[in-house]
Amino acid sequence: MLLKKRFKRGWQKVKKLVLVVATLFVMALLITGCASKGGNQAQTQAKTIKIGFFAPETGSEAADGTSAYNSAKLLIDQVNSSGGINGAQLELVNYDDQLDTKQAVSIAQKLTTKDGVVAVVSGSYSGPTRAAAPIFQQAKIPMIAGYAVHPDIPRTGDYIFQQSFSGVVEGAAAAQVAKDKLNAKNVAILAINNDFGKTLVQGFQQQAAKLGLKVQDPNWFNFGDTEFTPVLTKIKDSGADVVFVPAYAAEGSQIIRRIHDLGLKIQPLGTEGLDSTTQFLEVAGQYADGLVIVTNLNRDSDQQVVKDYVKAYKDKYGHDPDMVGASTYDGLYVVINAIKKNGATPDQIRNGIAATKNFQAVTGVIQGYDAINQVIKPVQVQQVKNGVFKYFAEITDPAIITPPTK
Amino acid sequence: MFLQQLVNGITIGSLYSLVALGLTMVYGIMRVLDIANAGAYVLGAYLGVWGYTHTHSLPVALLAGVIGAALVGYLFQRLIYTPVNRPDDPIVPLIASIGLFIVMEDLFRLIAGPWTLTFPARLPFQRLALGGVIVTGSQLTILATAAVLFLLLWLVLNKTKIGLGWQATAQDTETSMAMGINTRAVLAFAFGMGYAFSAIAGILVAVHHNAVFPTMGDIPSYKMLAIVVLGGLGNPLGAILASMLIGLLEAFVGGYVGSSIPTDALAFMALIVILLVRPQGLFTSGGAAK
Amino acid sequence: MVDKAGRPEQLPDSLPNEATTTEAILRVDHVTIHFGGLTALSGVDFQVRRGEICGLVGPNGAGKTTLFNVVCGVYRPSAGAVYFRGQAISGLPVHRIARQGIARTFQVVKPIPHMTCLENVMVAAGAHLLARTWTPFTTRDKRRVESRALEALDRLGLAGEAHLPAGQLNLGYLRRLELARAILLNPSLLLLDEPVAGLGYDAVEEFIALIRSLHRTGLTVLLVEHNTGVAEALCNRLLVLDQGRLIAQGHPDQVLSDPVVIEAYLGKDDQHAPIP
Amino acid sequence: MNYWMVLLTTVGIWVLLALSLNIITGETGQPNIGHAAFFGIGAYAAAVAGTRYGVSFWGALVIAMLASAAIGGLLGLVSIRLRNDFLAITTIGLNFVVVAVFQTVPYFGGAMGIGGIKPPQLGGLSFGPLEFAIVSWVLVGLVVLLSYHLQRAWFGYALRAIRDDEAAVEAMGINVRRYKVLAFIIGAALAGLAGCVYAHFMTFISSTDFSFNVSVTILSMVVLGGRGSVLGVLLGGVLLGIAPEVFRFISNFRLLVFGGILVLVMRFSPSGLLGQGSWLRERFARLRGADLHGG
Repeated sequence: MLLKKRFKRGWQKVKKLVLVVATLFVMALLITGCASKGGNQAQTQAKTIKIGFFAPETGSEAADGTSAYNSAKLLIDQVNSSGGINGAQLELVNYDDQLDTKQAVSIAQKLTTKDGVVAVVSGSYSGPTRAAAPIFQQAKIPMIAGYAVHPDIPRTGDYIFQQSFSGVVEGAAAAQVAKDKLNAKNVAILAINNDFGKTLVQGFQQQAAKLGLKVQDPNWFNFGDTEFTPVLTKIKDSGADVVFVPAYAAEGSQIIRRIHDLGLKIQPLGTEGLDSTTQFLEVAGQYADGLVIVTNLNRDSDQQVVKDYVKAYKDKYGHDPDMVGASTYDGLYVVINAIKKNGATPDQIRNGIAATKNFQAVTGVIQGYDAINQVIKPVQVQQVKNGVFKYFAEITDPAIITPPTK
Repeated sequence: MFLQQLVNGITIGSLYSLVALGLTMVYGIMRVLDIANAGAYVLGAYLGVWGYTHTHSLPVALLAGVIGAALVGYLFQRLIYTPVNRPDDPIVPLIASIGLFIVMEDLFRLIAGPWTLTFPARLPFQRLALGGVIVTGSQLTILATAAVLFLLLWLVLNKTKIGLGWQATAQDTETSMAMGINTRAVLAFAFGMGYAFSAIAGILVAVHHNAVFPTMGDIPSYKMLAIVVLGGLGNPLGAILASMLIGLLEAFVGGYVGSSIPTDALAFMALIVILLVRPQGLFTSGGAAK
Repeated sequence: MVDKAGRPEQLPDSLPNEATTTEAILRVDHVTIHFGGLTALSGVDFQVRRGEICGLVGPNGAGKTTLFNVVCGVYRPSAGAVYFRGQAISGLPVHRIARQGIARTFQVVKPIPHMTCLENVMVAAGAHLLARTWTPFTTRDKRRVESRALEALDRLGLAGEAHLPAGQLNLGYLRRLELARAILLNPSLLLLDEPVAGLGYDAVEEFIALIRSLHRTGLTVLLVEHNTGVAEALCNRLLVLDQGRLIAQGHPDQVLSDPVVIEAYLGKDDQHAPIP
Repeated sequence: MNYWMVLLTTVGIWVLLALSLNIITGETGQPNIGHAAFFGIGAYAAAVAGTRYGVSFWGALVIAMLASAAIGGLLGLVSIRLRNDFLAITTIGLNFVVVAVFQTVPYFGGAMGIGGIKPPQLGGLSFGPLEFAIVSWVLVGLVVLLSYHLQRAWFGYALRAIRDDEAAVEAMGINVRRYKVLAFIIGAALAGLAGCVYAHFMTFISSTDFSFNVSVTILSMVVLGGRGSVLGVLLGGVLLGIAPEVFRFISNFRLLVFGGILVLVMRFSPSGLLGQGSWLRERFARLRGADLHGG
């Protein structure tokens, strides 16, 4: 019994010790945390050009965040290894926003006030990007959103650019493809209920109305849903011949699999959300064959810049890049191009980006930016043929690819 | 259409019931709402995929998932839940389980990477089409496995010593201790079995969706709470029936109304309405309410 | 502390002004309770007159505590009703019954462990004085509540332990703490649920003296006790309950020698053995 | 400079939420794991009032408090019928339902959220990060004073007694239901206050800002700090509020550390840093000689 008692008392001591250590550990973190922030201030700024970057590298969307960061890092390393920009090395000041708007705001403040970056690329979703944009606008530091599509982002101000076309443009292009290429007669819609899905459906409906294409009332599903047999059974009975599916890879792959499971004879039409080999193609498997998507990455492109990017990414990270990575890469690519042409101060970069004309990037030829800095570039259309995205078409009609500026 | 939705509903319900049973095994004994149980769901999927890639056999994958999860369940019970469990302060074990769930999820991301792994297992059953109603291979597997597991659980709970020990301890821990039931063994059994059930559900879902990713446990972890409470906490039969109810509800709401209400909000709405009418849940399991 | 009329405000020392009539302060009228199939109480009928110390006795499982809980409002009777000063109270929630002047103690003591004795009693004192919603927010009346609480503690000989956390008291003191909380409700009926269970011999004596002193202030007491010796010493009337039925009532000597009661306690075929 | 102001405001909002939850869960012991619902209701009430009806920040503060207090009262009424585990799940349910309503109902901007919320004006001065930091920490000061006052008032004693033993308190003639509902109303109103400040600070809100893991963070702050101890909850709020910033340099392991802290604290000191009977609190009590009850 005595042993047990001594052990008990010993255990109490251990408990106290652990708590003391934990508290001190937290205190120590506090101090080092502050010190490390101050630390990078002291680095010599002579030769490095700092570009800010934030993406959801942990948390629920870690896959997209990591893919965006990998592409940005790839381009920075490529540029630095080839001597940087007229002698100056590039530094990517990267932060993880965990897809949390509150953290995006403090990251934006830190980038603008403490880290002294000259430009920022957002590799995050619409939420954090919208929260950070006003801060960059106020600080007169140009920010380019890699793949966020919310229409409010470019409307924040003249220092904020949108690298992937707005949901309305992509939706309209999809309607055009459905009408011309897939000669759809009765289109069902199965869309994710968030800003991504809403803007795409809006664009699709507007264009379909112009083309006189019959479109059913949209069915909405939510982020994280995995069961689609109920709603697809409903679509099966609705006699639709094409189903427009604005969704992300996780939900999209389940929709495609259930379409096959239910023996639904329907042509699925997807969007850039599904443009990912690891997250979508591998999961959907052979059921994805025949799927047509509107996106901005043409993997079949004969353009050297596209081939180099796909090869370099696969060599460095072991798997194919996806649209999120390609768009973020282009965002940085446009910034670097602006620095080369126009100089490395925030204003020079802003003007350089705005002045970009017919610039061949990974996600197609960037014809330019409209009055509120939305990108104008053709919409790529890809089709899945035995497990690989293949060129299907390209929408270049200005009436469609020029985004609304109201 | 109605029959197809019925099949869809029951399949969804069967999947929910496996995780719900996992939770019930744990709650029945310790009155702890173990959110980390959904961690076992994801752990099962990862072990399953790991097992499958090496052996290409589904049974081995299932075994790997079950053993791994049961072991983790036992460790959690011994190291965290038993010392932390305070009947008069239920928030403490609940927060501990939330912490464990966060740790597990991030560990999966760190170890297996944030990307989605595929689980291309060939299923024992092929697609069935009976008169317009389509039952896919994976749906059949889920239904079959769930049926087998319900039977197995019924047998274990009613026919084995440890199973009866569980039932006794679930009703009254002090009296069962007094009557010589080795509650430590029953605790280990409850957590082991509970986590194993969730692991099997995880593997079945992974095969059904051909996808394993670190955050696949998010939705189930909280939806199951609604289901388990709906079924009357600690009552295995109640958990199964409640799972079927929610599965059918989702199938018919999803199919007919085409609503955009998130499914977990749907489950919670059903729960709140029912709790207001019957504070002890649908299938009472004793004086849980005032 | 002085109240508005200048008289020192303290506990009622004199008997309440109504004359000690034979009017029943508590009437239990045909109360029946079913728990699922089990009938815990069936058709229990009795009265407690003002100024009495009434003992509710019977073998374990006779339904004493169930009856006690019906009077306190914890259970609602399946049939019949309970009247207090002529008004039916069986439907009221527990706190309304308590507010009417029925105070109770618990068989298993229920202190608030981390709060000091003074605070434990203050909670009860406040309930009575600050019934209106907004006053509990002010700290202005707290002094008045504190003084009433100190008085009650002093009355029960717990003044010394005022600032000790209740969790550190022994059972004897805890029982007295519950009594202190009870009298702060200015009750006219005190319900005691096995108050001396688990107490040592001299503690029982002390407790009985305390109950008697409280009774002298005009309190009517209803006592649940399975130990007939204590009941006999304290009560002037006994009610005997067996399997949910009232089988006898009257003066302790007469009731305890009644063969029906003995049979209930000791079972059928035993010869006359003195009840312990 | 702005960075510190933004950080101060964010932490201020977190502390406000932790203090408001402390009244429900810390003082009265009612488990509430859906507190972000009241945070959201306050934010959306302020956003809708501001964008649709042109109500100023100061007006919106009142509206936000009233709106979340009303729902808080409703949940309080529900809490009376339910015991611990059932109540905990129902609060989680409320959180999911409230987020679903904000996400699907067009009046609340649906999935696009509500943008264009004008920053507050005070005598022509439009609020920037500095003003927001001041406002949020003034509010924190007020709520701390309110919490201490409530703890000192008889109301506080009643709540703490209810936390430990409802049956005993009810037997003393206290209407336990009313005090539980009151606690929910006060806690919800203060969370609505934080919601209004958040809406105007961010200038746009969407339903995902008030999701379930926000509730988990708030509850962890209260439990880590020490339930029932105002100072402890304040400390818990600050520590976990700045944690994402401080732990940024181990960014890849932040969630791991956050989850780990929760498990460790629950395992070794469930009453939190300064809660009832925690190791640190006894040291303070011994140092100051006075018995530190309540505070």
